[in-house]
Amino acid sequence: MLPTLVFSIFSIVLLMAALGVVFSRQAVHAALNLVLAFFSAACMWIMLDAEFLGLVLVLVYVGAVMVLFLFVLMMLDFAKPVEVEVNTPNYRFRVGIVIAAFMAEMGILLYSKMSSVSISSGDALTGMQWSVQQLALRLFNHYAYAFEVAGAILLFAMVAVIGLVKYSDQENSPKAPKRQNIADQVRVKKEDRLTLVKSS
Amino acid sequence: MSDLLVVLPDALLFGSLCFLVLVAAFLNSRCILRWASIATVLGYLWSVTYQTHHISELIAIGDAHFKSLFVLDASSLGMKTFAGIVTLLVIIFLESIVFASAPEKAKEGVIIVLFGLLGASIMVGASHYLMSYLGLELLSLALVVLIAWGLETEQLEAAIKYFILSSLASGILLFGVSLIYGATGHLNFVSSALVRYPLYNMYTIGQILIVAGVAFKLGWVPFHFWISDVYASARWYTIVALSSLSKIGIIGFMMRLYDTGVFSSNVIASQFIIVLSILSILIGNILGVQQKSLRRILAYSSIANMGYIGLALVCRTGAPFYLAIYILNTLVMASILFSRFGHALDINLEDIKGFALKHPYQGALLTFTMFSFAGLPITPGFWAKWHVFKGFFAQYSPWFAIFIIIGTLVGTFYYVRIVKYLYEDVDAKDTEINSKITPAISSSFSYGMSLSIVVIALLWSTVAPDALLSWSERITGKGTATLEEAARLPVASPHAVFTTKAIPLKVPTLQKSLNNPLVNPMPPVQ
Amino acid sequence: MISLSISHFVFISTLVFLIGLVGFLFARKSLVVLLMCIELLLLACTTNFVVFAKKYADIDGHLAVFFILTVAAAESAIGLALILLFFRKTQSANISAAVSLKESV
Amino acid sequence: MNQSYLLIPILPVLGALISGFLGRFLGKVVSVTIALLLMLATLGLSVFWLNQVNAGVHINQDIYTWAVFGKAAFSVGFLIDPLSVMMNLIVCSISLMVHIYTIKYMEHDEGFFRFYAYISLFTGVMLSLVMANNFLQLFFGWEGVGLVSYLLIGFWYNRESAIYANMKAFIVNRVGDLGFLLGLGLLFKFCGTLHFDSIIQQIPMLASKQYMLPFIGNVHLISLIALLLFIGAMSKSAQIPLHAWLPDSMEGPTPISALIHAATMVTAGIFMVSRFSPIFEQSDAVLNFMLAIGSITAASMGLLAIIQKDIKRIIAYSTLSQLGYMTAALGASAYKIAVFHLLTHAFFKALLFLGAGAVILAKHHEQDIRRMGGLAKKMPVTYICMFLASLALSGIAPFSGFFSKEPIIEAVKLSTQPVASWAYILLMAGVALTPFYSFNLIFRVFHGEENEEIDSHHNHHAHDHHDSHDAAHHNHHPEPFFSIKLPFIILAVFSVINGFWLAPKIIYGDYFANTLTALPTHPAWVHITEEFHGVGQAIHHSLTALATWLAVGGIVLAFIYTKRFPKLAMDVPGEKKSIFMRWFSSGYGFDFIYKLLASFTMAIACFACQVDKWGIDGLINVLPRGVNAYGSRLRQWANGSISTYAYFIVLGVVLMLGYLVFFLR
Amino acid sequence: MMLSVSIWAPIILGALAFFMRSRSGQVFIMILAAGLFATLACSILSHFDVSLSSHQLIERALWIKQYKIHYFLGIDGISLPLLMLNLFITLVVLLNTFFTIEKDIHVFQGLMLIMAGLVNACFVTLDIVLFYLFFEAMLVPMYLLIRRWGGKNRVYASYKFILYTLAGSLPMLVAILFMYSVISAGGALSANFDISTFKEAVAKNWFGFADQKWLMWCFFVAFAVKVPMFPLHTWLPDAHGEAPTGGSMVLAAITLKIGGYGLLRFVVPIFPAAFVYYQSTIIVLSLIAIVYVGLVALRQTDVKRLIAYSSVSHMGFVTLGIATHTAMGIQGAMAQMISHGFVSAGMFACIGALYHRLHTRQMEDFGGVATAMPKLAVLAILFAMANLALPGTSGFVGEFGVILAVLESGVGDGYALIAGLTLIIAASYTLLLCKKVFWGEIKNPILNHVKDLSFGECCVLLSLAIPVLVVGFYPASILKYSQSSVNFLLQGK
Repeated sequence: MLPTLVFSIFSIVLLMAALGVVFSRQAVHAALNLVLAFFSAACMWIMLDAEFLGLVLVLVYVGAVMVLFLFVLMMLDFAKPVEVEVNTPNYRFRVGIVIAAFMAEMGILLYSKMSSVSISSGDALTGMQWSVQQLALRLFNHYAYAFEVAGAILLFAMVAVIGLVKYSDQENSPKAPKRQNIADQVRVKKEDRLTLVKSS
Repeated sequence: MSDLLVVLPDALLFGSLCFLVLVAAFLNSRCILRWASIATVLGYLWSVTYQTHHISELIAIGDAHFKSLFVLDASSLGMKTFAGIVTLLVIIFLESIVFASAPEKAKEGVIIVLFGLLGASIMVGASHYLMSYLGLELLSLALVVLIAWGLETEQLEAAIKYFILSSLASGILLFGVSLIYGATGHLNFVSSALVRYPLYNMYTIGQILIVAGVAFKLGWVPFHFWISDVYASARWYTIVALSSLSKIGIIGFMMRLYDTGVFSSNVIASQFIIVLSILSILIGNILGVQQKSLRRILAYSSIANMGYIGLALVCRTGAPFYLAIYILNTLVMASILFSRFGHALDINLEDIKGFALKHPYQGALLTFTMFSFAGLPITPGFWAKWHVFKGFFAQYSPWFAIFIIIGTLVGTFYYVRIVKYLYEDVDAKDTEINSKITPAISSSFSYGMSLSIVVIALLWSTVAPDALLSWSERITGKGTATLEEAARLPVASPHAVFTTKAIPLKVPTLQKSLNNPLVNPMPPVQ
Repeated sequence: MISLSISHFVFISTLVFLIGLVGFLFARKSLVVLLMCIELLLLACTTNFVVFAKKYADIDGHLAVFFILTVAAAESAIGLALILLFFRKTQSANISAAVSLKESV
Repeated sequence: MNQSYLLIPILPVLGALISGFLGRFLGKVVSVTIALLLMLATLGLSVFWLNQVNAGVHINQDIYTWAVFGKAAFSVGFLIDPLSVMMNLIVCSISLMVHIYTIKYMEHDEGFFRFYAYISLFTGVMLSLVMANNFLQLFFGWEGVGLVSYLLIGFWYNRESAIYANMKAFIVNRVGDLGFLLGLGLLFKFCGTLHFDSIIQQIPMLASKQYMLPFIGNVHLISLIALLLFIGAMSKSAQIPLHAWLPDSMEGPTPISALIHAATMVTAGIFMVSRFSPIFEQSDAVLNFMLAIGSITAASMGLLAIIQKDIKRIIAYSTLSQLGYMTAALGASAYKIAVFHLLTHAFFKALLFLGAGAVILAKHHEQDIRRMGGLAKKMPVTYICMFLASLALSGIAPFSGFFSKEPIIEAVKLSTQPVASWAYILLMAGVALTPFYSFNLIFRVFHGEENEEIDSHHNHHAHDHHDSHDAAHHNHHPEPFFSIKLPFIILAVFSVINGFWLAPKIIYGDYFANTLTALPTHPAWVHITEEFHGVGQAIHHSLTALATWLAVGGIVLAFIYTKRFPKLAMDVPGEKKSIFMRWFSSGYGFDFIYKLLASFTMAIACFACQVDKWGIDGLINVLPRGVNAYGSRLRQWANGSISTYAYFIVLGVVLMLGYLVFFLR
Repeated sequence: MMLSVSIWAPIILGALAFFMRSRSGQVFIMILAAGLFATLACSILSHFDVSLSSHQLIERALWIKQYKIHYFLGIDGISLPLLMLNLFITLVVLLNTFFTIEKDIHVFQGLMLIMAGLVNACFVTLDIVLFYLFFEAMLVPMYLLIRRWGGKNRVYASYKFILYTLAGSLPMLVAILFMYSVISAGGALSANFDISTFKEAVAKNWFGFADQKWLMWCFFVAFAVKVPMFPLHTWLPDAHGEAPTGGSMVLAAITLKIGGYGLLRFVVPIFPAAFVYYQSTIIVLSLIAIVYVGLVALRQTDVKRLIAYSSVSHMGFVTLGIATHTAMGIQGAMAQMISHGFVSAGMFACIGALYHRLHTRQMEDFGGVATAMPKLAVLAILFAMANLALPGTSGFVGEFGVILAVLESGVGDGYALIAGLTLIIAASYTLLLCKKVFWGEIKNPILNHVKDLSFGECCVLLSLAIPVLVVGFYPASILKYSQSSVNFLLQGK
């Protein structure tokens, strides 16, 4: 009874927040909605005996990644009004159809034959030592190789981002040495250099 | 220590990468970076060779420690060699470009490519969905960065497009993986395939979603849109990497799925791959005709060629062979175009007017390549198509041939159109357009060397495709024995087709297989 | 009151996945929102893994979540960097700004 | 000497090669001398072989195997028998005459050597035709003479009318050749060979067979074969309705009209039917058909000759008419007589043509008889010879024509074929017409006042080709030339003596005893032979014959006609004629029908052309067009928007899942 | 060894020719080619045993192990005359290039020699895949020839040529693969791509009759496009019309023959039953080609297109002859192929000489050529006469043989009547051509100044004219080679 109630609440919050991510007009709102979605998802995970993962999600993801998002959002210039993409009604209609079809197909396929394993708290996992230790043992023994690869990905992300932004910086920052851009010089029009002011 | 030998190539690569990152950070010497990275790839290749020679001992060690994450066998090692060689070519190509165009800030580009190699290397060896996913992501992200590497607006836009769409596709693939996990309770290929009574619908959806993700990465229609835009804006070395390294990784992954029995010739996923492949051949070529830009033509050619590779995957024969020849062709075209046009983005058909008359040798080479793309004999492209058709029609209905033939014809048209422009007389008014032709780097030694290696490989695979073929067969595992193997399968065996008096019009294999899973939920796996 | 089962969780995660997809399709947003939609997709996947780990009492599902989170973080970093660079070039981070590469005239 | 007959066709061809390719280097005198010597040699050989045949030699020899198709071997071989040596002699002698005559006639033509080459070549080909021992070689010669005829009609290839006429001649001949080829093919199909003697041996087998024709039903195989072969003969020998090429062929130089279109080539059809008389004998239907066609041609073409103004066309129509007589004779199973008429006709008709040529030359290439007159004094030899020839043509008693024509009429009269009586009436009408037009010509050209209004302006548009040479032609009267007179005299002598000299041997004698035979059921000829009691008797008998009186009547009528209407009206361009006259003067409208057929064919061709362009090619172009159109539509989707691309990705997934739902549910 | 030389020596020589920019170098190549071809022809002829029906001078080696593709060469009576024809025509065309090609003679000669090598290869390979390789590879030099030296509409023509032919041959590839998969699955035969293996497999009923039927069509279409047969002929007028003179000569004289040769080498022996089953269909298509395409030719105003359509019409006799499925018909078809090789090459050479001088191909621009260029006219009329199948020229032999074969084989005498209509139709369009081009008065003022054929051009045309007459008067000289092979072909063993 209680799990069902909790599940309902969190799932509704999760879905609402997800919709909020997609449909909110301001990107910052979207980010905040995403935080909410992550949070409620974390709660649902905890319901599924994944307490540690839930915590990691909130701490690492909400705490670090989402902050990064917000940080970037702040760097972007949102003074300009958000241009509204012209999504023609025709397009919306088609998208609607596709989405509806997707939903229907998933529903038909997944729920027509899916065996329903009931989840009453903790029953399925009683036989196991369900702990962070277990997780760690598995991760550093069996999945050590994958762990290294994950490390490689992070290293790569670091190198890539630094590389990209560094060179980009060199070009655009005022501290970079001045360069002569002949193409720009040629492209100069008289309006750029000369302003005629009519005295009345 | 002997544990490390099992993962020697990847470990070596990753270790050197860490070292290279430090080099790049602290030593501002491109020369060291270049030779270090070439040495890295050579070391990687050496370690793969080492593993090949000691495969039996290594398997014994590997079984104890890394069993479920990756496999060591001829297939994975072969694909790794393949990826290594290709990377070497890409690096030589990239570095020759750096020489030619000094402002290019691609010092770390080499590192990115090596990360890509690492991703591909992980993918082709993986026998675990998570490993595959990690490899795939590493590879995709490396490509994203490579695409963006020119740092012009066009490249950034293309990188963003590719990044977002690729993440979407990865998401779809990952959802598929999660469903397979949900259906079987295993993330290892073999274990998940061995589950006798999985939740069948969920399992199938998972497979389909994986196919969709792969389709995006390979650029099968209708997941192909990114390719055209990316090819239209990316640097040439990126294009080469996109059409070689990334394809090797994905195809290695697919081959592994087939080898481990997750997919087999008669599951629904195979039917989808066939349909998508044929769509790619048809629509890729049809759209290729529409293009005026050589870069986009190359893009659609890639789409169409991936269609043929899809057929090769399904019948489990010669995908590496086809891929190798496709890569050779692409390399030749890219390097010649680059040598003449540099980084220009809008290389139109009009611009190569009279190209072969001015540069007869490059023109002849380009002509050869075009005919090879088109699959006309006597070119390696013919053997590639031949091999695919041979495997495919041994198992599937010849009625598919109608679509494939139409697609091939349409493709031939636009390849031949390029040849047409190559040999067109240049009018006086066209000289202005042709001024875009500036000899960029044809004199560069490394460029010349890599091009001549490629040309030798092309000619060699024309005259004696034997070696390449047997290599491909070894890698593909079950190789050309598909017929015998298929004969063991209960339904939709080729004999069902062959023994019928007439070939019915209704694509028999497709329908039979579709009904099949209900009767026999899982294909038998040894 | 019905008792909770696996299918409920899968249902919710599928819906989240769907909403993520919807986010890609209705493109009137900032590119950053698309990154968030990617996060939604990954969230759906991770939720699935957690659910099925519960179902099979298999810890591998939980490990998958770890790796996916890592990858997602790396992805976000690179994506945000790209968007930032793009913004610097074009003074816009909207999807509608990223349509200069196209075939149709 | 056993193989020397081979030289008969080879020598003229050699002459052709010499004058054609080496003529310019050797010069006129040398090359003409060579050509004449070769012709003379050929004639000598022909005479030699005539003697051999008379001595009982019969040669049927294959020279070499032409080709082996599957099991069937075709060879080139020669047959020496009375018929072939006789034909040889005709061809050689007429050809020699024409060779001699041409020396002067074509003296100033720039195509002099070409002309010599052509006539020598023609002689060779014609000789190989008549000496053939199988159908293949016959067909070789058959088409070969057609080729030379084509080249000679178009000899002055700058003239539009000439090149139109030669094309017409060739194509009309081809229609007949199709029939001939099919007949030949059927013979091959059932006999397995094309050799004459083997086929003739198998005639009983052929005669017993029925052949199923679609829409018609069973017919006698041999009738069908005979009919098809006769169609070939019809075109070659210019029988109605395939005759219309012959009058047009007068566009060629006059000597070849004499050689080809009067004496030899056009009689190839008659020769061929005679050669295969055993086949034709088996089919009464075809015999009747021949009788009808021959007699109709004889009468109707004679009628047309009356209204002709062109001297050569008059003679051409006369030739048509005489060919009709021969065909009628064939229809009456009187093969010997047909061949004999062929012989006599060759000489006097060649003479007429050569004479006409002399007249034309004298009148500066004027061919219209209305512009002529009074030439008798200037050209007495020509006049006399042509007069004699006309008498012969008209069938007046001691001259050769009488001995060949009279038996034809008799034979038709005696024939038991159903249409024989009608044919007889028509032929009698022809008998009256022949002298009328012949003497109409003679009187108008040689008698009366000399028409001096020979304007050069008229020449211009008619034969401007020759204007450049007219300067050299200031001598209006070519008679002084020996080379012109000699053939006249020789031919005239033969036109006179051929009849009473040869008729007893050929028609009534046993010259053709084993060669040309008729079945006992067709006894006309036997009756004639029975009624013959010597030449004198025949001439005596002629005084009471209806035909003779008709002929004399024709001459008298012609005399009166020319006296009464000395000047025929010139054609006025805008003049209205009655429909009947137009129909009549257009040669019964056959040309109109030909043109109609031609334009019908061209219309079909035009339609075919459109079908090819829009139908077949258009259908095939549908694929590239469709690909292009479809591609440009598909291309619209690549609009650069991430959401569109994402849409397609999702769509792809949805479609795949939909497929699953559909089949997996 | 000789056969290998006949393939590779021209190709090597062709590659060499690309470097000969000077006229003397080109002449050197020409002389070298002449010497080579003459030696080849002599040695092959002297080693060829006419009485044998099987393949001779066999060379066989495994080429690609995985596919069991052999480098398998051999020659028999069907391929020998065609091989000789190719050697001969190539030489003539090489000589002709000096008079008709204005730019890049060395490249043209090089491509021509390569083409010759590939065509030779087509005629001597006995491995189906090897044949297919050369069959397709031939498209490339020909494409380049049309593309580079063609007329105004060359782009369209060259596309059409290459795509049409490719479209035709791809089904054959599929059929080959399908058949091979069955053969290799069967296991009783040693699976390879030898023609004899395929033949044996079909003879042993490994394929149902329904399968045989569609497989037959797959093979048939590939060659029908090449021949070309009626509904698939529309590439030919464009390709012939736009190709340079040498290209047209080779196209008409040689490449069309590969179609006929392919029918004889593959379709008839491998699928005898299916072929006979569809005999009447093929006959009807051939007859349509003969009559209908002949009519189309009648309306052409472009001289080269007219000749091209007449080629289609004449090649109709080849397919008709083969379709009779009798020794006589096939011999007739052989004769027709050889003859058409000389005649069409001759006609194209004549028109080429004219085009080179007047730069037009429209009939209305000609007229009176006989006055201006008598030597050309003599030879052209000879070829025209051969074109309308005048006895005594080679054109007659084939048509005569085929028409008689149609009657003899009993497939229907009405077919012979329709085929015979060509006597009239061919005469009509050929004479129309003669009338408009060679006879008449000079209308085009340029014609007043043109020179007649040079000595070299005379040599070109004479070297084509003499075989026309020789074959016309003594066809047995050529037919004797094919006789035993054709009999062997039909006995089915």
